[in-house]
Amino acid sequence: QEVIKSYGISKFGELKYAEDFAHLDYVNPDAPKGGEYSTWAFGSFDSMHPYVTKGNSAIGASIQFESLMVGTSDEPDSMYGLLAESLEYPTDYAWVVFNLRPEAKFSDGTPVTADDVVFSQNILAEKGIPSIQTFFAEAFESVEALDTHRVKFTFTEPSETNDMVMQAASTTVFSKAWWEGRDFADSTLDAPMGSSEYILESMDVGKTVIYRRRDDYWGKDLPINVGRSNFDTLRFEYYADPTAAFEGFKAGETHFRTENSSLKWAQDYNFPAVEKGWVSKVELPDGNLGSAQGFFYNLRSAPFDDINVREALGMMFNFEWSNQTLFFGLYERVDSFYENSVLEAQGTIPDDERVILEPFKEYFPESLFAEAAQSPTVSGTQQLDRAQVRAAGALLDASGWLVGDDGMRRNAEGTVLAIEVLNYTPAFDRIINPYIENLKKLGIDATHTRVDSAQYTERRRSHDFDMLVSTYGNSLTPGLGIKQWYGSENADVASRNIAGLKNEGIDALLEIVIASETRDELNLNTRALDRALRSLHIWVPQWFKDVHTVAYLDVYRHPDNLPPFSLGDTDFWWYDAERAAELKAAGAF
Amino acid sequence: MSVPILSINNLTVRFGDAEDVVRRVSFEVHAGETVAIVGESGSGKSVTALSTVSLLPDNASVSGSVKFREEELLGAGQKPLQRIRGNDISFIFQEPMTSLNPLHTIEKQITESLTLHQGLSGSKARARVVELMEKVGIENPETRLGAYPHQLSGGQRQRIMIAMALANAPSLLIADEPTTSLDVTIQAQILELLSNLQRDEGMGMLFITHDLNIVRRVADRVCVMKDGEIVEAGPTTEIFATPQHPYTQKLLAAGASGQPEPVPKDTKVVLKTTDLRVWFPIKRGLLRRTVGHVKAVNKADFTVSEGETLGIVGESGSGKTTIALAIMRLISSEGGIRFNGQNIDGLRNAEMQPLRKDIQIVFQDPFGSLSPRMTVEQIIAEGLGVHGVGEGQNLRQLVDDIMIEVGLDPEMAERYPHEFSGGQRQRIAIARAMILRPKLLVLDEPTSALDMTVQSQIVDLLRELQRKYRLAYLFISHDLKVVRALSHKVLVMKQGDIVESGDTQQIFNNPQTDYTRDLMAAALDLAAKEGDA
Amino acid sequence: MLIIPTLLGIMVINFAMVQFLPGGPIEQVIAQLEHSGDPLDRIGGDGSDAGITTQSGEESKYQGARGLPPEFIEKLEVQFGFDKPPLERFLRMMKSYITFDFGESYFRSISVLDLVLEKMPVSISLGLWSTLIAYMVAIPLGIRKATREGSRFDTWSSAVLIAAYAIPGFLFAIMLVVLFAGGSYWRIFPLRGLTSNNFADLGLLGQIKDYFWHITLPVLAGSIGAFTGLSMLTKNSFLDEIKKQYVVTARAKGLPERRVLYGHVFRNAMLIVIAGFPGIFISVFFGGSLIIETIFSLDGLGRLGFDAAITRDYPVMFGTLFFFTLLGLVIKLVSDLTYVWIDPRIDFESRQA
Amino acid sequence: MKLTTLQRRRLSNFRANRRALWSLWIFSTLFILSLFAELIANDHPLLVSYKGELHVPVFNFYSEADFGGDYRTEASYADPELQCLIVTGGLADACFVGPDAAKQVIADAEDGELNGALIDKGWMLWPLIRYNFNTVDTYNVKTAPGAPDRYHWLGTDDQARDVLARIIYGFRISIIFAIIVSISTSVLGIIAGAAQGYYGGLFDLLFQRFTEIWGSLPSLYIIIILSAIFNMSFWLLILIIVAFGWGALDGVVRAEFLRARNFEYVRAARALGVPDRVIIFRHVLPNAMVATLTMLPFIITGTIGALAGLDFLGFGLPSSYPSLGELTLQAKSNLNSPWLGFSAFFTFTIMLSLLVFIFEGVRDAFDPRKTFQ
Ligand SMILES: Nc1ncnc2c1ncn2[C@@H]1O[C@H](COP(=O)(O)OP(=O)(O)OP(=O)(O)O)[C@@H](O)[C@H]1O
Ligand SMILES: Nc1ncnc2c1ncn2[C@@H]1O[C@H](COP(=O)(O)OP(=O)(O)OP(=O)(O)O)[C@@H](O)[C@H]1O
Ligand SMILES: [Mg+2]
Ligand SMILES: [Mg+2]
Repeated sequence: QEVIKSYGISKFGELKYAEDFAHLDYVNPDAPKGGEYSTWAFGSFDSMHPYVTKGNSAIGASIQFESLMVGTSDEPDSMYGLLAESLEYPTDYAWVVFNLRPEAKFSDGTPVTADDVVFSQNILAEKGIPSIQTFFAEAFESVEALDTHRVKFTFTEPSETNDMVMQAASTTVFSKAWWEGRDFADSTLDAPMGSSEYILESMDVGKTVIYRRRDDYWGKDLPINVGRSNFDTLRFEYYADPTAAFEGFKAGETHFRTENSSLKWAQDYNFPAVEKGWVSKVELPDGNLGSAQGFFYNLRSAPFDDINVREALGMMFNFEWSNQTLFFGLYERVDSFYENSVLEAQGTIPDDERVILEPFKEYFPESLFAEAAQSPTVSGTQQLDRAQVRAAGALLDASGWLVGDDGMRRNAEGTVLAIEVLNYTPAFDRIINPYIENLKKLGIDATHTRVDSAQYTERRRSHDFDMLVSTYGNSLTPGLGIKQWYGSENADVASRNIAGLKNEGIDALLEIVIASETRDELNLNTRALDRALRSLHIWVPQWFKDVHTVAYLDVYRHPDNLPPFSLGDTDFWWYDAERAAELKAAGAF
Repeated sequence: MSVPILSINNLTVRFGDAEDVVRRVSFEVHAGETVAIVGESGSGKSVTALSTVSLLPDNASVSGSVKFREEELLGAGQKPLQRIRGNDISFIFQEPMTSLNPLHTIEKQITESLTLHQGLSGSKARARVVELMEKVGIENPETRLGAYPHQLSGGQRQRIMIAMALANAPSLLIADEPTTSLDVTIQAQILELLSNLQRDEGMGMLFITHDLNIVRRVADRVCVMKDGEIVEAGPTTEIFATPQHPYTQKLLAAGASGQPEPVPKDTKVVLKTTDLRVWFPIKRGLLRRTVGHVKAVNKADFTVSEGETLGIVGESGSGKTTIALAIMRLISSEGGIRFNGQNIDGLRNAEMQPLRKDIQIVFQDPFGSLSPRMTVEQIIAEGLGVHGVGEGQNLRQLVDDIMIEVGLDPEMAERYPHEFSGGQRQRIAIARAMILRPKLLVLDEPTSALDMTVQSQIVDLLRELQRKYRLAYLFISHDLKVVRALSHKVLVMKQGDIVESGDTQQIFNNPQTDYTRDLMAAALDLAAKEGDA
Repeated sequence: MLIIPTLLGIMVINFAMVQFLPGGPIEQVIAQLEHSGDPLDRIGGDGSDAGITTQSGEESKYQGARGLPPEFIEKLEVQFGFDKPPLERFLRMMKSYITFDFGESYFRSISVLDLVLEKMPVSISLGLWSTLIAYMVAIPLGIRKATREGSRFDTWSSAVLIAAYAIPGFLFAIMLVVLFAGGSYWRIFPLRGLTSNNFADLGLLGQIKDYFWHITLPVLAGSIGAFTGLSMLTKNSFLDEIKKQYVVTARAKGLPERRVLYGHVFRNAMLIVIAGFPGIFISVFFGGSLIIETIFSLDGLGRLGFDAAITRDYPVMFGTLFFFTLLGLVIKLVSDLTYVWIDPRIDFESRQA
Repeated sequence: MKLTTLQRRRLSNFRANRRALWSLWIFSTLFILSLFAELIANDHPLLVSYKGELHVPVFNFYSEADFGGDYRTEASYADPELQCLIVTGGLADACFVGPDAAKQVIADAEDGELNGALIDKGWMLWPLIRYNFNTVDTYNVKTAPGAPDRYHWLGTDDQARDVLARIIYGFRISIIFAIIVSISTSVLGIIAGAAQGYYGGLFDLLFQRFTEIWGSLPSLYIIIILSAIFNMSFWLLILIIVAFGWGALDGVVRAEFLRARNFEYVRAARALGVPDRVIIFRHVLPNAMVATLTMLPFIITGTIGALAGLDFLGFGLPSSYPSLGELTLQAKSNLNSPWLGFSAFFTFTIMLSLLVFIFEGVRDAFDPRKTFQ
């Protein structure tokens, strides 16, 4: 068997940066170092250890740690060596060996060794966050140190894809010596030792946490690090109340703010500091995959086992009005599970997709081949379109849900068409309530039920719901994980297949996607999957945001061209000391 | 003569929109002089007294003039009033029971004036308090310093009031029936004390009382009040010798007299006690441990039969009220109590309840015993409703009748208790008990606040009812005259013990113990003085 | 004396009740892992629009992360002790409670006792000062209102008090923040916390100043609502007593009005008000201030209790319940003793004799 | 019914307190008005004349088809297209042209003619406020929360619902809720506290233990449990709040009774043979009512506050209910929409002031020392 040795790895082998790259394209290699970055965080924290379930770890706690290899913000899935200089693996991906950089050191100056990697991998498998835990336990046969700087991961079985190798490459490395005599599973306020450029400077539990850039960082001059980690300190201030946090920003207690409220974004940024130009308010493009957020139906039981009902209900969600009135037009409609990416199916079916889908014809409605990829209907910004309501009504009529003399829809047995939207956060009230009113106009007895999160989780896991809001977590490089979301085998267990989708055609498509061998193939297969999924009406898609809405004190600078996949505020932005002095003199903070 | 200490001119008082209760009253009090106000119950004596230093409730409108020395007090500001009150002019209120702060100890209440006006505090103040208490005849004053008002007998409370009033050697003492709850011995002692003060310090005194004996003994001048007006005034001797106004004449002639009708033979025993004992635990400390007992009643044995009156006399604090409360089963006691042949000592509240119709009490403190938020009509009629007495009859009519019988105007039936005079309240309490026509009626000082005319009216009423319904009375009083006029038998009490008991005539004419003899002597002494005058 | 059976009863009933609670700690762990479990979300959320989240979890760093497998849940069950029958769990719990061992939080490696101690400073500060201030302002105010009943002062102060009461607490608190701590108006007070970051470096005087500077707004927000009820109660109690005979006596002694009011009427009128003090204190102290704590980003028992309830952190819940009930019972005892101290006529005997 | 002189005196005494009297009048008027909220604020017209026939949509169900439209579900009267149908007497073709064009048609049809052709002109009589508490106004709101304007006098909330309509309905539901809860908690609390304080002894001891155990139950959990078993509803919430609310008065009343049972007049009543029950209610209670009467307006508003608080935490009435709590919560999260906060604040203030003044009047009327003034 051939053994491949490389400085980097990606799903399909293409790497944007050559082995001798000088710096990442999107960073400013001459960015000055210095200054302080500060932002707010919500709630409180009580731990500095983000790798276990216990405790509520401080934001940024993981910034102190490094993994064997890291990704970049302008490629979907490439990884380049960080702690590891290179990796070696056979073509059947049965194992992988990482060659550690001898100069890599923990913050106390001790070198990062293969033993530390072995320790980290084992401890994560034993005590880490459960989802990682079980995954590790299943997938890794063993981890062993070949010598002080070579470590070998052996997988339980060879595989077609390099998923496991990449998984191994992302292992975070902890210091074995530091953990000696401590229990990894406990939450702790004693920050565990890491090897990265930042180290915990100080904290005030539940209130403030500050990280400091180390001057003696071992990897300062690595090409992958050039132009990054520019701030001397990173300060995170915790607020339990969002209004107070905003006031804190206005008052100059924190200097960077990612705004997540459309209302605030549209109306509240008119305070003096903005008017004087001390604070910049900008929208920066976000090239990430749009979140697949929507109301998901419970397909397991009536009436949602009927696709007509699902389609009809979907027509009643008036996104245009919601966006206009509730969100100040800030959002975009989601129509695809792979929104905002090349994985999204567009228009009527092209031939290459048709070829893939043709064999599974019987599992999908005819519209899949006849019409454009299913997208939610567009309505007026005032009221639902009459045609749309008519169409929805016709669909329900066709399914036997007829309007009675009291205006309610009943089926042949006389049962009223009643549905309940389950929710756990008041934030969704303003979305759900108007939707409920629209559904009522269709003659549906719709209700909105809000319960607390534990109860919500229980009801969701026991499939005791009609409709709920959820976000399917997809990735630009769909892999094995997609079965969790769409596979039949996961429909009847408490899993991520919340809707309970059970479709043999989809199951087959999932296999096809997983087996993709090149990126182009993957993109095509995923588009076919997306098109197929959308034709099934398993959800009422909601919205996503394709920009980062940020406001910050005008002392932060970013490269002109931001990479698509990350905003990089703490990563490769830098501090304009001159402007800072100016602003300070003017009394901005 | 010098400037009078107090001169009142054309004083008129009215409550709300009602009629004037005091009309154009004028009189003067000079240093070293005692002016007595006598008169009908409800005639405005207390109101006149209270208006001198503006102590009437807010809804009273007062006009005329009240001068202390040369200083006008009506409409004076808070400051001068506060200086004068308690220091220059001291008050003894009619109802000592309700006039003491229930949550402060005796010591605190007396010390307060001392500290306020003389700046005394600490051990000096305490010494003075003890001295004052001794002067007013409280035994073992040191042990009583920490007591709260509710732990004292009626007479003891009254004496505390007196001690408080005398604390600052005032130039004017206004005493509103200061001796009503006191036995004759103590009464004599107090009067002695007052006249000494008058002599030594030149204190003036405005003395309100119903007891004409006292008036005759202590007063230099007398004002007779009726219906809010002074109908007659003049030197004591003159008034007593040649009363001009018909009311005065009537008043002087009145007085409880006569004797009770003999008890019919073959009567049933209504009440019998055997070894009745009441000891109050003295509790101390945070955990309120019992550290000793106040032995209020020791081993009381007596019987009362149908149609019979048992008088109980004895010094103040000797346990009379306690006995009354015990047989009413209102405080816990030991020993047997048989009522109508039934043992009631172990009965629970609910079991007692039906019996209560037949055994009623008039409390020593009438004000305290009237619910402040019920009108007189409701108060009097309540028992009727509870026991279903007078069912089918017009309750209002029954109430009116009884009110007339005790000398109250039925017009007043819708007033609240605080709108009455002391004597009126006492009569309300009597009416409330009487209306039920109980078999046994316990009367604890029922006539102390009544003037002679009303008093004899009440005595007649009691006799009348006894004759008609063969009622049995347990009659507690310091007024030996009334006791003699009403009782068939008498118990004499001293410090919780019954020192003597027997037929009224025998006890009065031929007392066996020294204590009784002293008691009688004191009474006779007063009577003798009356004779002198 | 009777504290032990009472405590036992409380624990039994609560334990039994919790068995019926839909969703347990395991669901909570799951909810948290799936980013939907922050208890504060319930209180108005983090200010984001629906579905737009600020930080992605650490989990997403791992490209192959998956849903939760059943073994994990079994493991959790063992970890939380849910594999044992309820009775056994209960007995174990009570056994350790006897030795004042309240166990450890499900979600943090810290003993319940330490957790409570950690939150104590905030709660004591809020509870103590709020109650004290409420009492110190409301009582004299109420007395003044009583003595000047019907006057302009009475009417106006009533109006102000009512308005103060009518402002919902959280609205008032947030207004204080915006007006006096925010970036738009006056920046006089700090936004968060109990002390400054450089607290340790300040001198004693500086520390005291810093402390009071920090708690001014929260305490004000916390006590404003209590003013009204307390003043009105004081006023009406006084009105009831002020006309009684013994007050006339006190006046007759020549006492100045203040001393009549405070020396004589006060004790008679204030039984309810004073006797209520421990109770009110306890309630503010033990979590009446959830909202204040949230808005001022203070970490106290209010938030702890609410979090424990929402996250189903049973050890914390039962531990605090046990601990506070014990304290509460003692306080009740004290309050009963206060009754007797205030009014010596009071006893607790039955009135059957 | 004839009043005794005493009652008449109390009445006139209450009347004499002008503030209380006015408060009572205003409060009653508001409350009675709110009872007819459906006729004041509704998204159904009071009366519709369609083709010469009268319809009463506030009370009856009419489908759009009844007005010549094509939906068989309930007509949505705010829809300009439907309004057009009614005005033009069911000319569907002319009307189904989109909301803005439909408005044009309505204007055209004002004169009884449409494009030269005579029409059977209809009309609608609207309530004062054209929105129900749950009406999402999709026509006149640009962005929500919307500032007050001629359509929405107090603005809209963050779901484009009319604040005034919600306050009217919210006032009604809050007041009814609060009155039921206050009366029940007061009665329970007073009875329990009175019995405890009056009887004392073992009864008090055991009952105290019971209240302690009861009081220690975390009501939040009970609410969670019950709302999981049943659907959270108005009555269930009342039950829960009453079950946990009576303890507050219990303690106070107990203290008052412990004190008052020693008074001489209580002893007198017992000597009179008055049964305990009657003593408690006739003698002790009126004199121990200071706390209760003072607290009552606060209990009432406190209940409204508690409801609001529960809504705030998300455990209150279902979120579509018109609750004042939800309004305040919205006010808090939308500080830049001050009309929300002001509406909530003034509603609370007015409600509370009226109640406090009324109860002050009642207290005065029953105060014996004031009866003769
Ligand atoms: N607060 C009040 N409100 C209304 N009327 C009152 C009030 N106080 C006293 N009165 C009335 O004023 C009259 C005079 O009362 P006052 O107390 O002066 O009588 P008195 O002469 O002292 O009688 P007594 O000998 O019975 O004490 C009585 O008729 C009484 O009913
Ligand atoms: N609750 C109590 N606690 C303690 N001691 C009490 C209590 N009640 C009464 N005493 C005491 O018991 C003794 C008897 O009191 P009681 O009231 O029976 O006297 P009395 O004979 O009625 O006197 P008076 O003629 O003055 O009314 C007194 O010394 C009194 O101080
Ligand atoms: Mg008098
Ligand atoms: Mg006595």
